[in-house]
Amino acid sequence: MFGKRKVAVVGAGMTLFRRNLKETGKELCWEAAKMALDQAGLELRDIDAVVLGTAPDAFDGVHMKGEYLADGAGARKKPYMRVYVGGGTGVFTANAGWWHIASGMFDTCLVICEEKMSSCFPHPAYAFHTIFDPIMARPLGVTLIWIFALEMHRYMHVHGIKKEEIAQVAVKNKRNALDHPCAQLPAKITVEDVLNSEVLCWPVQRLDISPTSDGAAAIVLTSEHMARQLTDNPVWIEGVGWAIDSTYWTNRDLYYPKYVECAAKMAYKMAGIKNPPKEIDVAEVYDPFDYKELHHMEGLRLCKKGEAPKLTVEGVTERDGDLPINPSGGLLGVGNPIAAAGMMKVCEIFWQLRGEAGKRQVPGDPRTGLAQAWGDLMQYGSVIIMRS
Amino acid sequence: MSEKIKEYPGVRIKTADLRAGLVPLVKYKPEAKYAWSAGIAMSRFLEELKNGRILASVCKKCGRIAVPPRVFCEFCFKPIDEYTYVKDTGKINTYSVSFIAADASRVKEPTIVAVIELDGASPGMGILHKIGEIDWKEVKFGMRVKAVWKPPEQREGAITDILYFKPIKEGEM
Amino acid sequence: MATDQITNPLKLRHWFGHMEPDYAYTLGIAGERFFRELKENGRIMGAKCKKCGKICVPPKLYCEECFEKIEEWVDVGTKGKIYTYTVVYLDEHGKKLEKPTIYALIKFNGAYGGLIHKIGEVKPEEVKIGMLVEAVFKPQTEREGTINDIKYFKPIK
Amino acid sequence: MKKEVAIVGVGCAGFQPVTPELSYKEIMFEAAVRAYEDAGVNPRRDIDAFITCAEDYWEGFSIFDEFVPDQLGAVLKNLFTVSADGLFGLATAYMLIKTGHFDVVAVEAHSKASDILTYEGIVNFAFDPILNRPLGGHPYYVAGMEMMRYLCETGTSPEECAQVVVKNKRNALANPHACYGAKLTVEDVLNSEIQFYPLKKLEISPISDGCVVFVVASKDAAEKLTDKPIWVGGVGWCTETPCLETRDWGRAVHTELAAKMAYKMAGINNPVKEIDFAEVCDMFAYKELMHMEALGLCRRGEAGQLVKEGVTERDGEMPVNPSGGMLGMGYALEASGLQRLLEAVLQLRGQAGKRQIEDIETCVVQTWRGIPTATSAVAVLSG
Repeated sequence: MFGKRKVAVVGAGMTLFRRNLKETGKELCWEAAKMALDQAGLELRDIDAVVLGTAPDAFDGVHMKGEYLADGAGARKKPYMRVYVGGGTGVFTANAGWWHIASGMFDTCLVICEEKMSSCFPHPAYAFHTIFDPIMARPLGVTLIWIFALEMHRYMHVHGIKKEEIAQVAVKNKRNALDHPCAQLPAKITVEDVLNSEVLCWPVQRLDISPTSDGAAAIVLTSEHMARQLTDNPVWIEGVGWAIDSTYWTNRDLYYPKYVECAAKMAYKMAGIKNPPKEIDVAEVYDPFDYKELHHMEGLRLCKKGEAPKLTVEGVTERDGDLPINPSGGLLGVGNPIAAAGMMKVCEIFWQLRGEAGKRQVPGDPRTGLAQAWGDLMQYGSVIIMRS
Repeated sequence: MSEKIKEYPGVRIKTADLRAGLVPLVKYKPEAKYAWSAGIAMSRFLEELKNGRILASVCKKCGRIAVPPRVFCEFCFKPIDEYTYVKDTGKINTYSVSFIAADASRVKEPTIVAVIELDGASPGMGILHKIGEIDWKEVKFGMRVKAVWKPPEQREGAITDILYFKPIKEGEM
Repeated sequence: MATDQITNPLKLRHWFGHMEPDYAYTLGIAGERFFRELKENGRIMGAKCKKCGKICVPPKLYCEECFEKIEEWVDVGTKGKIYTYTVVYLDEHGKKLEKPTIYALIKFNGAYGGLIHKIGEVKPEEVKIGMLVEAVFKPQTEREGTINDIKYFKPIK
Repeated sequence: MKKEVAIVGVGCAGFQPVTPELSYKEIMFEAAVRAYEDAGVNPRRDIDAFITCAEDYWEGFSIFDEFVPDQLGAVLKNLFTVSADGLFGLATAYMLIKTGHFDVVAVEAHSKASDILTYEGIVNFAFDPILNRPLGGHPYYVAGMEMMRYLCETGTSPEECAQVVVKNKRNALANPHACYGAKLTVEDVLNSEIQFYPLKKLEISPISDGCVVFVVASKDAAEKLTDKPIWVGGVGWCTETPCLETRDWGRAVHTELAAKMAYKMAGINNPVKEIDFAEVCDMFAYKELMHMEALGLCRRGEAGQLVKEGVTERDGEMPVNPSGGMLGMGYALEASGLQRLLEAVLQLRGQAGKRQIEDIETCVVQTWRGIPTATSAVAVLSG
């Protein structure tokens, strides 16, 4: 009923991702936002609306932290909204930016994601305890790694996947991160290093997981006519999708992320994509644990169920492979300031599609890219599809 | 990266400096305490745990017997029809073995955690709990297990009224 | 909206718990310098935006309005004016205080913003908007580089 | 007024000071069932997106939306959280529908404030951890300071503020959703305990539990679903600044800007003439006056006088908070805005029972996110 509007990404920026950064959350927001604006050739006064994404208040340690961060996010006296879907927030915030413009309500929108996990003392792991049901789960002393290990183990069991296949993801992503100037944990490691690393919660080992981090990332979105004025090579947001599964995660089969499939279907439909493995040239898939990259590739229908490990071992997902996955280095390599990590993936696709990814550039002039994030109690998928 | 970008902002703090107290910090302990109303379904569930029974909810439309119980069927979006009990036995759907505590420190004895599909509930209806009385290397997918309850006088109407689930040996039950 | 309700109030359960984590906040790039000046030199600093010229108290790394980085810092003095205030009769748990506390926003000459702080050495009924006040610092040896290095502001006689 | 997006269903559970008989899931389910029934929709089939408006520390969980999809009928559908008041959820639903990709959107916000044992501690936790929080104290000192500045700048009197309490609590007596109705006099209010001078006990909204769910639809969908759509003519929202030091304490700049946006969208040029009644945030009595002025319902400094003259009574020329406001219905955390919106919709539909105002077409709804924020949202509705 309304004319559908095109939405462009015209600038991106990010801070270093590190275990501890000196900046306050507000200052991190400002640094990333300022860079994105500079890249877009815009000033704050040109911005009509601001959208912020940030994960639990229990990390930064401020109730209603969206409100607290507002001035750093450039929201002073502007329409400003915070969206929040756990770990899926980073990519979802870009989706929220999309509807600010696509609705015809605004022509320019600054989209920022921030996380300062180091404020949580003595360890950010404490905050994760608070994401569980207080009656059914918290009394058991549940930790985040417990439940991801349950999911990983189920996934391995159903498909008969070996740990050495999964470890290949950590090797690839940490190596890719060597080329990322913001990366927290870039490294040249081997499958043996992963298999020999400390067992945290079998089958999860130290090198299977991403770190906790501080950081921020931002993009600038505009309407089509603004984008044409600002740049010769805008990147268009062509599809957005998101979906949530039931709270009762022990009532579902964890071997397959159905919710990611639902989110992807929504985005593919909007973008007119019928054959994802053929039509997606580069993908940033959420990888807080190495198995999640594989799990999500399957949910995104970039391959068949159970097939992702094989593709990874064969090198298909390397930067120069047929289906490059996480050329940035992902969360395993670049770091995982939750919401900012998802936004980093959106930034990476922007840079890849513009041919500006430098040493990380995937060959072959990629035209269509996808970023995805995952969150909540193994129940949230958010997807964005961009085209140059 | 734009190759145009020369430098990325962010001032790193070294962990050693933090530990040595060289970084000025403001410390704070928030007051955030709650008394969550358990509500209709979970109040009943907790009460029944005290009696050594596991309560589930039944939706007659889709035929699903769900645990923990809820007042609605989330798929049919209607109130549930009745409550029922499920058995305190079941099989391991998936498991993991934790060598670290909540604060990420190492523990001596690993904790075995599992999703246990309970007998009498619809297929795939599991709960999260611990597994005991077995070496972690012996645990298998699909293994049959049974709840080990606290003595009745020590129960308080909590999920921890079940201490853990233990393997059912051949011939038992 | 269940088909049944619990009708015995004694059977209604509450589950007790809390949000556990504690916090340690960095002061930030601007904050570290602001509080160092407060602690070491007993000075209240503002940050001057080169674009709009506003002197922001407390100082920020960036101008809230122009979004430019701020690099020039100026001393705004320790004397200011009460912009607004209140007399609080309840403590942080909502219990009656024995002696009320006065909170105020103090603005400094020529500066934008100000400081939220307590007012001391005055009776509640004597406080007025526009009243001139000055910062009363803790002795230097007791200062820790926090906002409480200022004990309170007191009226200038 | 634009007729592009409409409210087609509303459901409410509450409001009560405590609700020990229901979990947050159950209270949400109750409101959702009512809203879907009212709209005639099946959430499993007909709703394209679900928005829940919540903040973690109000709930006592991190990532609250984990616990939401089941009771709203949103399993494996596209639900998400807007970390703000429910009126921001309405604004988001408006945007989603205007993209052309969504037809029916559900908006939910609730309060289980009675589950919180340390309300003040949680509000304090929203303060800047470096600059403000170390000062300690009861967080409502901010309201005391703001009221002081507002009275000083506008010349509004304490009696005029007290009159707001008298009016709203009396209006609440006629509202079955309100739990804090009372027949009071101005003297009762003025003689109540001074807590944050000049703010008094009876001028502060007590907390309440409840949930409101709205079903919002595009024009085409709305016309299929109902013959009495309530049109959302405009929405606006704004954050002035989170910094206590650099905000304007004498006026609600955030509401002024949000109203400007909403009025422009709705084509309202003269709110005094074009708006028939208003539901605004009165978390503290003086806030109603401040917000009336910010919404352009009167000139600055004039609101107190209007209240005193009875203009804002239910039978006055510009009724404000016929529901009883938050003073009458309780402060329902992020559901406060939807509490206001509920009354607006019931009034415009002619379903407000004893409280029904005659001859109304257009109203404005406003919410403020409470202490320590300077953020608000505004919506303009018409029947």
